Amino acid sequence: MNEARLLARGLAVSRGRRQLFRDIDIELSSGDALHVTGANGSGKTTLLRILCGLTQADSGQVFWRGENYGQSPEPLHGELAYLSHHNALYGDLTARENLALAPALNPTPAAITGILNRLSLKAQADLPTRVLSQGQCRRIALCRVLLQQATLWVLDEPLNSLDSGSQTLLESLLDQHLENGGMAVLTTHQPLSLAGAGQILCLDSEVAG
Amino acid sequence: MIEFLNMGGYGAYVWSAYGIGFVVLLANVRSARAYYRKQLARAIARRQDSNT
Amino acid sequence: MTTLNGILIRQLRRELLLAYRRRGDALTPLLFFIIVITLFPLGISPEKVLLQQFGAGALWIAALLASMLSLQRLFTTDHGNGVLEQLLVTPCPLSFLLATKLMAHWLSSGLPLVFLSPLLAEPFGLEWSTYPALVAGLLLGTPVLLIIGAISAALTVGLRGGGLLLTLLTLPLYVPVLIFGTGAVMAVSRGMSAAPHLSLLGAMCLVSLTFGPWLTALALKISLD
Amino acid sequence: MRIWLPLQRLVSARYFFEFSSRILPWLGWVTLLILLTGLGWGLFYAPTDYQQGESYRIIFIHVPSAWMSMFAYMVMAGCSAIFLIWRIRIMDLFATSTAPIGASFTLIALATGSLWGRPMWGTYWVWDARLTSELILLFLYFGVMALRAAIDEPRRQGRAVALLTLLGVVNIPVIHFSVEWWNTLHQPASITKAAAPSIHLSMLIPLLLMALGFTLLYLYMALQRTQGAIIEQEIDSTWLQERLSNNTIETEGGTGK
Repeated sequence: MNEARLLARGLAVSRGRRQLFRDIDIELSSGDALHVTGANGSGKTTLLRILCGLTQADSGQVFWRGENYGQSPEPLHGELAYLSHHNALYGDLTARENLALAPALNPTPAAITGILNRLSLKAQADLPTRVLSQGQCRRIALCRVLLQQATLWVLDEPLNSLDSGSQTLLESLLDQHLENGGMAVLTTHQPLSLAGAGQILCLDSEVAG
Repeated sequence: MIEFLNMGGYGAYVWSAYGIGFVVLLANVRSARAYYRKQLARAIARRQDSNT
Repeated sequence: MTTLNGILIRQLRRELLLAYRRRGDALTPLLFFIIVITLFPLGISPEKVLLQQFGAGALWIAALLASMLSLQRLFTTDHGNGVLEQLLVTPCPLSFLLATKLMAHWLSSGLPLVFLSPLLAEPFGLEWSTYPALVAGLLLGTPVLLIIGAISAALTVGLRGGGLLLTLLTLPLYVPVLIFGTGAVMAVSRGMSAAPHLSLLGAMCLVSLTFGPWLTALALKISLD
Repeated sequence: MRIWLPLQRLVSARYFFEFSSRILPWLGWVTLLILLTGLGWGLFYAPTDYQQGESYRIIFIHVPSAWMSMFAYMVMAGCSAIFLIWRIRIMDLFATSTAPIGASFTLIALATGSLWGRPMWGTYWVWDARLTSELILLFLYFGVMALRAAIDEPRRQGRAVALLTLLGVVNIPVIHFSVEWWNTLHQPASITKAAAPSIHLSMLIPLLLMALGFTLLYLYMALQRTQGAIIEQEIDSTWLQERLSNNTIETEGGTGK
């Protein structure tokens, strides 16, 4: 199994006649983080979805561990944690139930309690998530990402509706993830201070490609 | 001629059947060609704008 | 990291837990089923001899409409909260996940119809002898209705006015199931055997079960592209 | 499985445009000629039917349009399959153009069918197997057109409608069989199956002429509409601009009926 590397060559996407971006090359190996910036509508989410194998670029290839996963992303999905704008939580289920029955992970109850405490959600653990605030729901979604123990994190605006305390907590979690060999691609509007030297990719049209 | 139009008493049905058929098909032909000409006009207008 | 059937079992538990938490929702199609059935005698006639004529048809039309009503619940919540996207990102093939989801949905919305219908057949003057044909027909027919509906629901997920569009897409495809389902009951009430109708329904059920989840997955991938 | 040849897609759009611009005018005239001869033959020349008198002449429009309603759906399904598998953009455009035409033929078949039935059966609508299947086919057309209208993003629209069309085409034989079977079960004795008179040569020829005429007319209308769609889609492409500059495109786009 060759070592974990995410590669993208010459990615280009256009919506209708408007070209979002072209000739995007990405190279991430373990310990690297890529911070994608750009104005609203510059295609950040589309790029992330392409990297997750959720959608196809108009041209260009994507490789995970040397394998092109454009057509069959299953191998990547085994090692991917994707956080989109939605938190993927059921309002009727409690935080604990949402994490216990989430599609891609099989955590032990102790792990769930541990992670919920770590993100200071102890009091909210057994409440239906519909009564919780956006910030709390976002943190539950972050718990899911952590529980997945995935090699590659793809986070779309992870800091959305998070207070400053949670923001610093996320930064330390990210640092820790990168230290033990993980990789991350994320988009944020607020500045993010990471320990390692993160790569920056700006998608604004006059700069891109 | 009258005999022919009368269609042995079934004139009303025969001619309304062909009438409906003719009207619907003509509408289709015209709408197809109108759509074609409309796009052509837009394309030509677009070309003139880009030239000037 | 997580075995395939581990994911599927958890998916089934989650769907059933959700259905249980939302059991009020599961009741609405059943109440709808009962209300629609009572409309037929009011609208047509309460006389027994007539009731026996259109009783089977009324039951089947009500079952068909009730199962279509519950289709809207299938993907809209999961699309809204982003769980559908998460399903696309699991290592497990989407069609397996959807097969589990459809089975859970059938258990909560299709199966109750099958058990409820004999209780309501009696007021329609249908003799006891027709009940097995009615129940067998519904048992084989409701999965077909569900799968045709699931594919259309997947195609229309996230569209404005999706509910009405869903009915327009599914109803024409429901005609064969309605004809053979009603035919089975009417055959028995005329003393003939319902075997041909049930075998045709069975064939449709098998075809739907084999290709349904894969087609629904394809439709979802198109919609969420 | 997917052949991803952008060049192939681009070329086929341009080649298709050249091809149809050339044949459209001829197609228009040939269609008109065939339709006029078929119509003339059927209405004037074909002998009166001993059983139904003159009203049988409606078959020269009813049978070809019923046949076309099915043929158009099959062509649409073929285009959808090719588009889903190989993503050839022209197939999606052609399927889009076919839907309203197929629905129109179905409407004509239904209207002429009920008008033809009126003198014989005394009612405009009779739950006859063929007319009922035709009605359900009309619903399938409306479903396809409604879904296409409901989806705005071009990326999703083509593939979603293609899948629905294929789902429909698979169900058509099942629907026909079940309606046929349902009809024989509830067949009231009075409506004889021999609604269509025994066709002998002098009636068959105009019928086939009309069927051929309708097929060509469908092709003419579909090509014309697809031309418009190509222009709309390729409006900024260089090859189209060149074509416009040396204005070899006749603005008339062929006359035809």
